[in-house]
Amino acid sequence: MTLSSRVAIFALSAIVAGCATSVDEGEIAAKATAALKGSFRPSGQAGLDRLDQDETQRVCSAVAGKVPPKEIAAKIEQTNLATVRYPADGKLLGDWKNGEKIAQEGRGMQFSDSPGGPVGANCYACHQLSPTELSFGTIGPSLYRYGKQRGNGVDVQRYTFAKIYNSEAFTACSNMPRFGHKGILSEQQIKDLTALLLDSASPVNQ
Amino acid sequence: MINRRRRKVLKSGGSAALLGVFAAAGWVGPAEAQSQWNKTAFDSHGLPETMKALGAGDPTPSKDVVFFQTPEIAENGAVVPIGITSNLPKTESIAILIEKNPNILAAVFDLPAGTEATVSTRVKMAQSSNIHALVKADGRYYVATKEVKVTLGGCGG
Amino acid sequence: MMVLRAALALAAMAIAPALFAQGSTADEIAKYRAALRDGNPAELWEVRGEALWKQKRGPKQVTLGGCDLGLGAGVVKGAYAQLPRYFADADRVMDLETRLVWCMVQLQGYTEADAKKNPFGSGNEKKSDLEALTAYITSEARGAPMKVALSHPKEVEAYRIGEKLFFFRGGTHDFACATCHGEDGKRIRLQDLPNLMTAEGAQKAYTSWPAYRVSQGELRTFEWRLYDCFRQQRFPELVFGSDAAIALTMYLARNANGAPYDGPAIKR
Amino acid sequence: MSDPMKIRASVVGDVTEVKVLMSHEMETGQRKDAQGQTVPAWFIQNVVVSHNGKTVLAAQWGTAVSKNPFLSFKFKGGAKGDKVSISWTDNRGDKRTDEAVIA
Repeated sequence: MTLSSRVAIFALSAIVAGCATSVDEGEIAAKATAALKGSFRPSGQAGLDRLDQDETQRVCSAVAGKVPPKEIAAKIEQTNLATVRYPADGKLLGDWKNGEKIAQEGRGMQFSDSPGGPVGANCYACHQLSPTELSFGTIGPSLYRYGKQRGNGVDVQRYTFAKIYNSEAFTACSNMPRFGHKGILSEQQIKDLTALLLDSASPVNQ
Repeated sequence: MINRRRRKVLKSGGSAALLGVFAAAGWVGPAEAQSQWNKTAFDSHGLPETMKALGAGDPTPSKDVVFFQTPEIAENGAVVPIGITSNLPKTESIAILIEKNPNILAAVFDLPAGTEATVSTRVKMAQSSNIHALVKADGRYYVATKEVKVTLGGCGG
Repeated sequence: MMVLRAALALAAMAIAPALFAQGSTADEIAKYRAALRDGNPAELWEVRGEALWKQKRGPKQVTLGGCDLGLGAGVVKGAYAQLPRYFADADRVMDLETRLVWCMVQLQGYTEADAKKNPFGSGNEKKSDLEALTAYITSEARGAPMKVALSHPKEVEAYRIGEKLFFFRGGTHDFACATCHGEDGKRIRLQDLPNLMTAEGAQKAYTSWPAYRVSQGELRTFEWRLYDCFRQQRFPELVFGSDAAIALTMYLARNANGAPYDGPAIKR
Repeated sequence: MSDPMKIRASVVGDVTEVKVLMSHEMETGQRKDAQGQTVPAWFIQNVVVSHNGKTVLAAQWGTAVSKNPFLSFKFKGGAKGDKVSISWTDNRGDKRTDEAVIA
């Protein structure tokens, strides 16, 4: 992220926050921040630094569940797209069988999780994928037949990898975590998930 | 108070013979003294082995044994409601067997005359499995089977 | 036209299995939940909590009979449906659990640390008195309409802070409360997610806590619900009775106003 | 010490319906604790329900009965005001008896 774009986002975030204000909006926001800081304690792998927001989190909190204005959204997407690191070997598809395991795994990064333990993507919490898994959520769109509908060209592969790596690069204030950017998943795990979505042998595409 | 005293006495004594004495003294009901626990059946693993331990051999499938309040899908395997009714005359007992549990037999209910042939309880299921309702009626064994699927929980665990 | 219709029919057939599976799954889960409602083990906590409320305890060996939950000293009936609220004696907005701790300290002479050392119980060896007391008090509000006031300035402030916190995105996963609870008709895995920004969603969710969680075999309170949501949000640990916990409770309880309180319930 | 059971008994016509909740861990003996140690089995093995001194239900349970067990059944012959007594015994030899009046 360049310094100028950072400044621009910050300015926009101030505008967004200013949209729906009453006189003491700033005071309430300050008190909310103070309440937050005084209400948590570090536990396990989760330190208090997890309450420190980056610009994207700050802007997306300020819009309070609404879609941000177009230019702000574009800015968020642009800065997040710049964070995507594609694999150096150029290979975007891993092993869909591992991908399925990662999609099922809900653990990782919670204060109750052991730091060396498994870290999953928990895709099924929000998406339908393999038709044999009935326990799927609907916060995100169904990804059943994702690859069958889109094909398996290089562009689709790059988009899919990047979407998992940093969802905000394509949809500002998306509900989906930024798995690569925030260091939740490894590059290999993201490759495996890309394969789960695109491999013609994957149950997702049956 | 009574409970505490009774428990102390039972802890120090504990043998079946002693229970008999208490029963005679009217401290415990007659059935308490008689009640036994079929260790062989509860420790059994395979379905045929468990049926054998219960003395059921090869029970006859029956439409007169009916599940009620038993969902096809359980949100959580820790608590799966099971209701069983037998419409067979002279029903003496109802047992619940969960085929894919480490130990198949979950419970046996003995029903004296005057007690209706219907019980409802909740069981744990290790995974999706067939559940067998085994009924002893007029000295013979009957069975009904229902599949119950167990789903995963929510996020994170 | 014929061709188009045939194509549409084919397309419908192709998606039918998935939709069908989803529909019948939801129906069956609904049956499962209905079957559990009769005979809720939460009642075991209610019984224990009532005994604790009436028992002489603590260094001062007095009951909680003099505890004012907002409707006057010792009034239990319906009190939970009007919490959180501002208490002048403490000069603070308090939820039920925080108020119970206050009474244990002020009336029974416990230290604050002692009063809240075990907010969430675990099995037979580590039963929580606070959970049992909460189960009892809430059961005495069953059927009472939710009526949380925003009359004192501190009540208004708590509500507005709670609203801000509801949208606060942070942690490794960018999650806020609103991530899962800001839209209608969504679910996580198979669990329906209430939209807590609507009266209907907040009413349905808030009025069903505390609840016996069959996955844990424990009764859990609303403070626990917040604590565990933040755990899953990948936040650090929410402090029991903290300002953030009370502010969020205020926001959600107030949004639930009008609905009859219906806990303690039973849940997955 | 174990907590009291919650018993409900009500009569309609000549049929008494009994519903009971018991406070018990019902530990399977297969679960491991945080330290990786197996938690020993601890569960109710026998339940006996009696009405006017007569047994109306005798159950044997294994570890698969859920924690904080629930049981419901019906018997004939009970009347309003009669006492129903329920006892359980677990595999450690602990036992508990509670009573309820038929409503």
